[in-house]
Amino acid sequence: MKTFLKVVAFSVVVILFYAFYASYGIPQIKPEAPPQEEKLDLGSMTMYQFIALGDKIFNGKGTCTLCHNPVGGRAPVLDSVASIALEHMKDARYKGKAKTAEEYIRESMLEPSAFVVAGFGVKGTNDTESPMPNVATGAIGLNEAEIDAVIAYLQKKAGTEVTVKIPVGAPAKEEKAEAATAIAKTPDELVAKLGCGACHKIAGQVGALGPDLTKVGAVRKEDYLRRSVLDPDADIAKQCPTGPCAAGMMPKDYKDKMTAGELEMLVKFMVNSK
Amino acid sequence: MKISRLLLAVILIGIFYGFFKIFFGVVLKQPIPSSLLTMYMFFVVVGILLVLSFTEEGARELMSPIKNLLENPEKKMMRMVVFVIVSVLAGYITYNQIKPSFEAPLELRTIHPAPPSNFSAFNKTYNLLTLENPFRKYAKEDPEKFKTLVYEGGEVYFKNCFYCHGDKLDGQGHYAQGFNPLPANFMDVGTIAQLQESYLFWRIATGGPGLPKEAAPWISSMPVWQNFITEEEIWKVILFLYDYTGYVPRSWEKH
Amino acid sequence: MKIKNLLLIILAVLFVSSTVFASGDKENGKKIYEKKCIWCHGKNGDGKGPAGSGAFLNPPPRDFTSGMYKFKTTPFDEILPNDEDIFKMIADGMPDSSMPAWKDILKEKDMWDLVEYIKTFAGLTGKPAKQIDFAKQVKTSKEGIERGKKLFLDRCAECHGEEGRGDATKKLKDDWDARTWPRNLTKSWSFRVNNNPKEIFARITAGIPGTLMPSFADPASKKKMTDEERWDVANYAASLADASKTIKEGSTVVKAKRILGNLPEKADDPKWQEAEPTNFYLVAQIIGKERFFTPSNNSIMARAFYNDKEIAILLEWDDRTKSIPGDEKAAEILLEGEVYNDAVAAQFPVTIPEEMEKPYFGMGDAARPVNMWSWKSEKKDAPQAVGLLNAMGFEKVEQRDANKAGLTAAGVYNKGTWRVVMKRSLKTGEKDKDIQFEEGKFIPIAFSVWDGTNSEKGSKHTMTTWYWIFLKPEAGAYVYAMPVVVALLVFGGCVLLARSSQRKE
Amino acid sequence: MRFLTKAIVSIFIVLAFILSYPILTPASKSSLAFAEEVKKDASASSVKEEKAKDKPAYPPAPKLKETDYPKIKGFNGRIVIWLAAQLHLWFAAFVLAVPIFVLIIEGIGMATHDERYDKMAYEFIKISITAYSITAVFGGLLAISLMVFYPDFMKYMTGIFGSSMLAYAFLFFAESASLYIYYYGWNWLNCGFKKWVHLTIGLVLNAVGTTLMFLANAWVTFMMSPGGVDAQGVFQGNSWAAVHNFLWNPINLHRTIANIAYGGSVVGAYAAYRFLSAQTKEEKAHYDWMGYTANFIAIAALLPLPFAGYWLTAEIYAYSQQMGITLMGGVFAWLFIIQAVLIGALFLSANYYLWCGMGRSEGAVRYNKYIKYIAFVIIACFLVWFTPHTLVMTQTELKALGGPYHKYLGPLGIMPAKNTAVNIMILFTFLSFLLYRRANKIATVSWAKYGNIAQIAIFTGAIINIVFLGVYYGYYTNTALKVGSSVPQVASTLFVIILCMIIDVFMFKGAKDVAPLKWGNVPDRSQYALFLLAVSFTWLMGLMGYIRSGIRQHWHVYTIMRDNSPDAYTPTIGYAAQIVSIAVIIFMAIVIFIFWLNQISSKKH
Repeated sequence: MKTFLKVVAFSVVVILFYAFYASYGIPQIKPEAPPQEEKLDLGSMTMYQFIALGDKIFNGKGTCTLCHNPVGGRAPVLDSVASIALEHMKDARYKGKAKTAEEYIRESMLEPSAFVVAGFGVKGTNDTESPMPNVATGAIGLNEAEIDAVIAYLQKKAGTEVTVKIPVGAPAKEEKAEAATAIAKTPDELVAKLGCGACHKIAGQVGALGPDLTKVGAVRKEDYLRRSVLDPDADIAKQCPTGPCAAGMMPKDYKDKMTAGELEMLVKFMVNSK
Repeated sequence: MKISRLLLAVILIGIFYGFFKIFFGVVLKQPIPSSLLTMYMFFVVVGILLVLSFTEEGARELMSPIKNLLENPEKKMMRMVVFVIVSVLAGYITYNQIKPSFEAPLELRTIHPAPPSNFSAFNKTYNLLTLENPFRKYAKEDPEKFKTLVYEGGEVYFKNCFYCHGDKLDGQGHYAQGFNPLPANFMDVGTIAQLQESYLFWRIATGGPGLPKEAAPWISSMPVWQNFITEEEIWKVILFLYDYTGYVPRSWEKH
Repeated sequence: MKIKNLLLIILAVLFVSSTVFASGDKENGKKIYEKKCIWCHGKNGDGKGPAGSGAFLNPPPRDFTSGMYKFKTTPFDEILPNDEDIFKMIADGMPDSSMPAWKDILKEKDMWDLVEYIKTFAGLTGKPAKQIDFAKQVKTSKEGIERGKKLFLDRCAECHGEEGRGDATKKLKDDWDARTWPRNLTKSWSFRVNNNPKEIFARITAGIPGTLMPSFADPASKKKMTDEERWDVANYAASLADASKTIKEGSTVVKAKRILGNLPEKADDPKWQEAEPTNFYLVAQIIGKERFFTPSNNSIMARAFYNDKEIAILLEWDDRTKSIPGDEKAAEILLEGEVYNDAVAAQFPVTIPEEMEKPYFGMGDAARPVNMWSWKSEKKDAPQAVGLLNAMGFEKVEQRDANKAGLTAAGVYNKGTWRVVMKRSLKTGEKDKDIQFEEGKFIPIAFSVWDGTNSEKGSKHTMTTWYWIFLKPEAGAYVYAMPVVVALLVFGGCVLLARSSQRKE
Repeated sequence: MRFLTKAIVSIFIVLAFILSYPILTPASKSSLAFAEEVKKDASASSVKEEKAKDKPAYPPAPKLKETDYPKIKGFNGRIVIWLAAQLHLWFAAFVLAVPIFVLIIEGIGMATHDERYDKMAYEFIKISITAYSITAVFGGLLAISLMVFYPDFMKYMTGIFGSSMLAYAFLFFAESASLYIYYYGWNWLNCGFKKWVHLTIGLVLNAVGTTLMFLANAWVTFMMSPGGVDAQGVFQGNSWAAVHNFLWNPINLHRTIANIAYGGSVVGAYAAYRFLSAQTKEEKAHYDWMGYTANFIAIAALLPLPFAGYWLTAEIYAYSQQMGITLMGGVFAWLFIIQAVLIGALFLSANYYLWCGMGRSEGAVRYNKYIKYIAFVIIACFLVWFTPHTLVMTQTELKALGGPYHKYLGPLGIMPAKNTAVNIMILFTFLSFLLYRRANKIATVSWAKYGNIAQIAIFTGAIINIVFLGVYYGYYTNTALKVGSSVPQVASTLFVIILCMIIDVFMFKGAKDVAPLKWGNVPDRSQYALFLLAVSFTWLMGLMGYIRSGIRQHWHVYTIMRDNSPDAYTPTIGYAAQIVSIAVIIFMAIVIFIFWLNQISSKKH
C-alpha cells in the first residue's frame, strides 16, 4: 500500500508540475476570439461599443447611407437629426406621436412617412409619403436592439445626450433572420426577403425610389431583367419616381443573396407581370 | 582531498550558473532573460543530480550529509540553525513576491502572429496564400530593371521606414527607443528571413491595427501604410528589405 | 637576436599596414558608401539622398561637398578636420540624430576607407596643419566651475540659456537656412559627440562650423576666451548634466506616491522633489494623419502623488521656447510659419484594462475609447487652458468640459522648462467616460507634447507609446503576515521531515 | 462470466452505432426523395453555377447559429467531449499498441524458446482486454456526447462518412472477435502448428486494429484538411477522397509510432509498479526484465517519432500556410516549449533508466565514467531544444538586449538548431543503449578493436555532419532551404543507428559474459523513471491532442463548417493544460483500477 501511495503521489506531483509550468511558466496568450459573424452580445457591451455597433449598422447592414449621404441627395443627411428632431415634431406636417428625439428617430425608422423632410417625399405626394422602407422589415430587417444602436449612434453624432438604454437580453427577432436566409418558395416571399420593395413597387410592396416593376414584363425581356438583377448598372432606366435614375443606386450584391432557382423564379415573375 | 558529492553538486551548479551569468551577461553582453535562466538552471540541476545518483553508492553518498543532518542526534543545534535559515529564506521570498512593486507587468505578444487567409487593403481583397510580389520575377527576367526597383524601394524605405527600423535595418532607428515594442530588426534571422513576401505585404499594408489580438495591435506603432504609400511602393520596399539584408524570402515551393 | 628580428618584422608590418589604413582604399569606401550612406547623404555627398531631401530629418544629413564638418578637433582657422573626427562620427554615430553608429557592422578598415572616400566629395586633400592643443587641460574644480559659470552667463547664455537648457533668446539658423536648436546641456545623453569636457572644449575652441556656434578662440571675436577660460566653461557645461533626466532603460512606470493631506497644487512646489521621477522618450508623431518629422523636444519627465481623494501628475519637459501666440518676442525667434501654443496631454483608457488588451495607443479605437487630459499655454490675450476629450480613434473625438469633470491643470515656464500639474479626483460620476483610478493597478498612460514655436499643432507633435502609472498602495497586514506564515509552515515541514527520518532509523 | 459482460457491453455499443446510423444519415430518407429535395433546396450559392444542373445529391455544410447547439445545464459540451475523446484516445492507443508488441514478443518467445516471453505476452494481452472494453465505453460515450452536443456537425459528418462508419462498426466486431480468440485461445493454441495459427490470429488482430485507427483518423483529418468536398462543403460522393484527405497519411504514421511508444511506456509503468511491490526475488527479476523490455520498445519507437512529427508539420504547412503558422508561430508557439520540456523529460528518464540498469552487471563499472559526458551532451542539447524563439522578458531585460531578439540564443529558437539538437540527443541516447548492451559482455571476435574504432568513427563523422548541416543551413544559406537540412541530418542519425547496431550485433556474437546478469538488481529510483516516462507520455499526448484540434481554430471542418457555439474560441495553453491534467488523473485512476482487477483475478488462480 505504501508503494502504491508513493507511486500515485509521484505521478500526481509530475502532473502538477507540468500543469503548473504550462499555466505559469510560459506566457499565457489568449488566442483571438473567432471573427464576429454579426452576433450581438449586448450583455457585456459598454455604451461606446453600442454606439460603435450603431455606426456599423448605419454604414453597413442598415444600408442607410445608400440614401442618407451628402452626395446623392436622395434623403436628408442625418448628422444633426437628434438635435433638430424637436423642430420637426413641432412642424405642422408632422403626423407622428413622438415626444422625445429618441422616439422621433425610432418612429422615423419604423414609419418613415410620419414626417417627410420637405423635398424628399415620393414624387407627386407633396411630401406626405416617404420613399424610405420600414427598417424593421424586408432585407434590412433590423431588430429592436439594432434600431436602438442606430439611434444611439445618431444621437452621439448630433452631439446630444444619448438617451437610449442598451437593451438587456437577446435580440428579439432571431427567427426572422433565419427565415430570411431560407430559400424562398414564392415570388412574394423572395421579394420580401430581398427587400425589393424598399425601392420598387413590386409584388404588393410599394417602394418609391426605383422604377415601378408591376408591369415591367410588358416592356422588358427576360434577359434584360435577369441582367438588371445581376448587374444593376448594365442598363439604367430613364425615369425613377424621385427623378432620373442614377447608376450605383441599386446594390450589386443581389447575385450573392439568392440561389439560381430563386433568380429564375424572380425573373419569370417579372416577365409575367404585365 | 575528496569532496563530498553534495558539495560537488553545489559547486557544479554554481559553475553552470556562473557560466550563464558571466559568459552571456558580461562577455557577450547579451544577458539571458531570467525566465529562461530559471528553466536552464532547473534542468542543469536535474541533470547533475541524475549523473551523481545513477549508481547505488553514488546516491547514498549524495544523500548522506542530508541524512546525517536530519538524523544525527549530535547535530541537533546545527539542524535547527539550518531549518531556521531555510524558513526565513522561504518567508523572504514570499515577501518579495507579494509586496506591492512598481515592476511593470510583463506584456507578451506574439511577434509573428498567424496571418489571416484574406485581408483587404487598397480597397481590394488579397489572398495571402497565393499573393506574390509582382516584381520578384524581374530578378531573373530583367536584372537591370530589378536593380532600379530595389533602389526605388530603398527610396521608399528612407522616406518612411527608417526613422524606426533604422539606417542599418536593425530596428534601431532614430525614434526606436521611444517605442514599445521596439521596431523589428530585419537583420535578425528570426524576422523577415523566416517570412514570405505576402506576409510582409500584409504587415506593411495594414500596420499595427491590422494585427490579430495575440500580437497586441494596440501597442504596435507600425502605421497603416496603405494610407500613405501605394501598393507598388510596398512591393518595392519589400524587394529592398531582402536585397539589403541579403536574405531570401521564404517560399513553400519545393526546391 | 632572433627575437629582435621578429620584433622588427612586426614593427615593419604594423607600420606598413598603418600607412595603408591611413591612406584608405577609396574604391572600397565608395562601394560601402553607395550601399549604406547614399540614402541620406546622397550619391554625390550633398546630403540630398532620398531621406535627406525634403524636411524629413532634423538635423539634416551633412553635405560633404562643402568640406565643412561640424564636429572636429582642429582649430577654427583650419578648414580640414582630422581623419579621426570623421571616423569617430561613422563609428560612434551621433546621438539624438539619425546618424547611427556603424562600428557594429562595419570593419575598422572599411570605416577608414569610407573616411577617405567622403573626403573626396569636397576635393580637400592633405593633412590639417594645425591642431587644437588639449595639453593644457584644466581639471574640473569647484572654483573652476564657478569661474566657468560666470563666463557662461556672459558668453553662452544668450543661446544656451541661463541654466543651459538651450532656451535661446534669439532666432538661430544654420548656413543652410535650417532652424537649429542650441544643445540642451542638461541632457547629457543628447550630445552629438558626448559631454566629456574635452569634447566640449573642442566645440568651444573650434566652434561648430556652419552653425551659429562660434569659435571662442578666434582672436577677432569680441567674446574670445583664453585656453584656461575655455576649459573652465567646458568643465562647467559638463557639470550641468542633470542625472534626473536620464532615461532609464526599461523604466516604464510613473510612480504615484500616496501621501496624507493635500496634494501640491503648484508646479514649483518643492514637495514635488519627494516624488520619484520617471523619464520617457518623446518621438515625433509619424503614425497617423498628417505626420511630423522635425521635432524639437525629445523627452518628458513625470511625477505623481495621490491621496484618498485626488491624484496630481507633474509633467516636466524642456522646451527651448515659450510659445505665446500673439506675443512679439515669441514671433521674433520663429523661423517661419506661425507661433502656436505649447501644450501637453496625458492619455488614459476610459476603463482600466483587466488583461493586456488596451485601447490603440494612437487615440484609442472604436471599442475602447481613451480619455485625454490636455493643457495649453497662454496666448497673449487668453489664459492657460485645460482640455478634456474622449476619443475613439483619430477621427472620432469628443470635446468635453474639463471643469465638469473636475480636471485642473496649471503650468509654469522657467528657463527652458515647462512644469505642468494636472489634477483630478480619483473617481468621477461618469464611469463610462472618465478613467476611474484604482490603487494597486497598472493603468496605461501616454503623453503628447506640442512645441508651438516649432509649428507643432494638431497631429504634428511628439508623443510616447503606452506606459504605466501605478498608484502604489500602502503595504497591508497581509504582506507582512503571509511571509511569517510561510516561514512557520516550512519550519514545521523541516521538523516533521527530521522526525520521520529519525523514526525510520 | 467476465467475458460475457464485456461482450455484451461491446455489442451494445456497436449496436448503438449501427442503430444511430440511419437516424443520423440524411441519405437514409430514401435516396430518390432526398435527391429531389436537394435539387429544389440546395443553394447553389452563386448564380454562375446555375447551369451546372447535375449537382451531387448532398447538402452543403450547414451554417450554424449559437442556438443550434443544445445546452445541458451543468455540462460544458466541449469539456465533456474533450475528456471523452482524450480518454478514448489513450485507451485506444494502449489497446492498439499492446497487441503489436505482444505479437512481437510472442514471436521472439517462439523463436528463442524462452518461456518468459510467452508469459509476459500473455500478461500484457490480459491487461489489454480489460482496457479494450473501457476503450469501447469511452468511444460510445464520445459518440453519444457528440450527438448530444454537436448534432448538426455529427449529421454532416455522418452524411459524408456514412459508409466508412458502417465499415468501422463491422471492423469493430472483427476486432473484438479476433481479440477474444487470441486471448482465450492462448493456452489452447500453444504448441507446434497451433502456435502458428495463434500468431496468425494475432496478425489479423493487429491488421484490423490498425485499420480501425486509420478509419477514425480519416474523420479527424477530414476536419483539419477536408477532402472530397467543394468549397461549400458539398460532398462529391467519393468516400475514398474524403478518407484519403491531405493529412491522413502523416497522421496515420505519427499515431502508429506514437501508439507503440505509448503502449510500451504504460506497460513499463505497470512492470515498475509490480517490481516495487514484489515480495520475492524471482518476482522482482521478472518485473525488472519486463520493465526493461517495455522501456526498450518505448524508446525504440520514441526515437523515430520526432521525424514523423516533422513530416506531419511539413504537410500541415503544405496544406495551409495559415494553419502552419498558427501551429508554429502564432498562439501555439509556446506550446512547443512545453512539448520540448516533456520530450526532454522523456529522454532524460529513458537515459537515467539505462544508466541505473547498468547496476545489473558487474562489467558496467568500467563505463560509469563516460556517463557524465553523455549526460552533459544530452542536457546541452535539451537546453537548445527548449530555448524559445520569443523570449519572456521584463522591460529592463528587453532594453538591455536592444530588442526582443537575443543575438546568441535567438538562432537557437529556429528549426535548424532544434533539428541539430534533437538528432544529437537521439544519437547519445542510442550511445547510452550501446554502452548498456555491452556492459556485461566482452567481445571475443578478433576484429573487436577495429569494430570499436569503426563505431567511434561513424559516430564522430555523423555528429560533425549533423552540426555542420545545422550551422550551415541555419545561418549561412537562404531560408527557403532551412528545413531542407533536416532530411540529411535525420539520414545521418538513422545511418549511425543502423550501422552501429549491425556492427555491434556481429561483434558481440558469442561474446563472453563478465558475470551473470542480475535481473532485479536495480535501485527503486530507476523504476520512478519509468513512471515519469509513462506520465509524461500520457500528458504529452493530451497536449498534442489539444493542438491538433486547436489549429482548426473556430472551424468544425476547416474553412468549410464554422463552429458557432459559444465554445468556438481557442482556450489558452494553461487552460488546456489543466483539462489535460484532469484527464490524465482520470486515466490513471482507471488504469490503476484495471491493474487492480488484473491482480485480484490472478490471485484467484
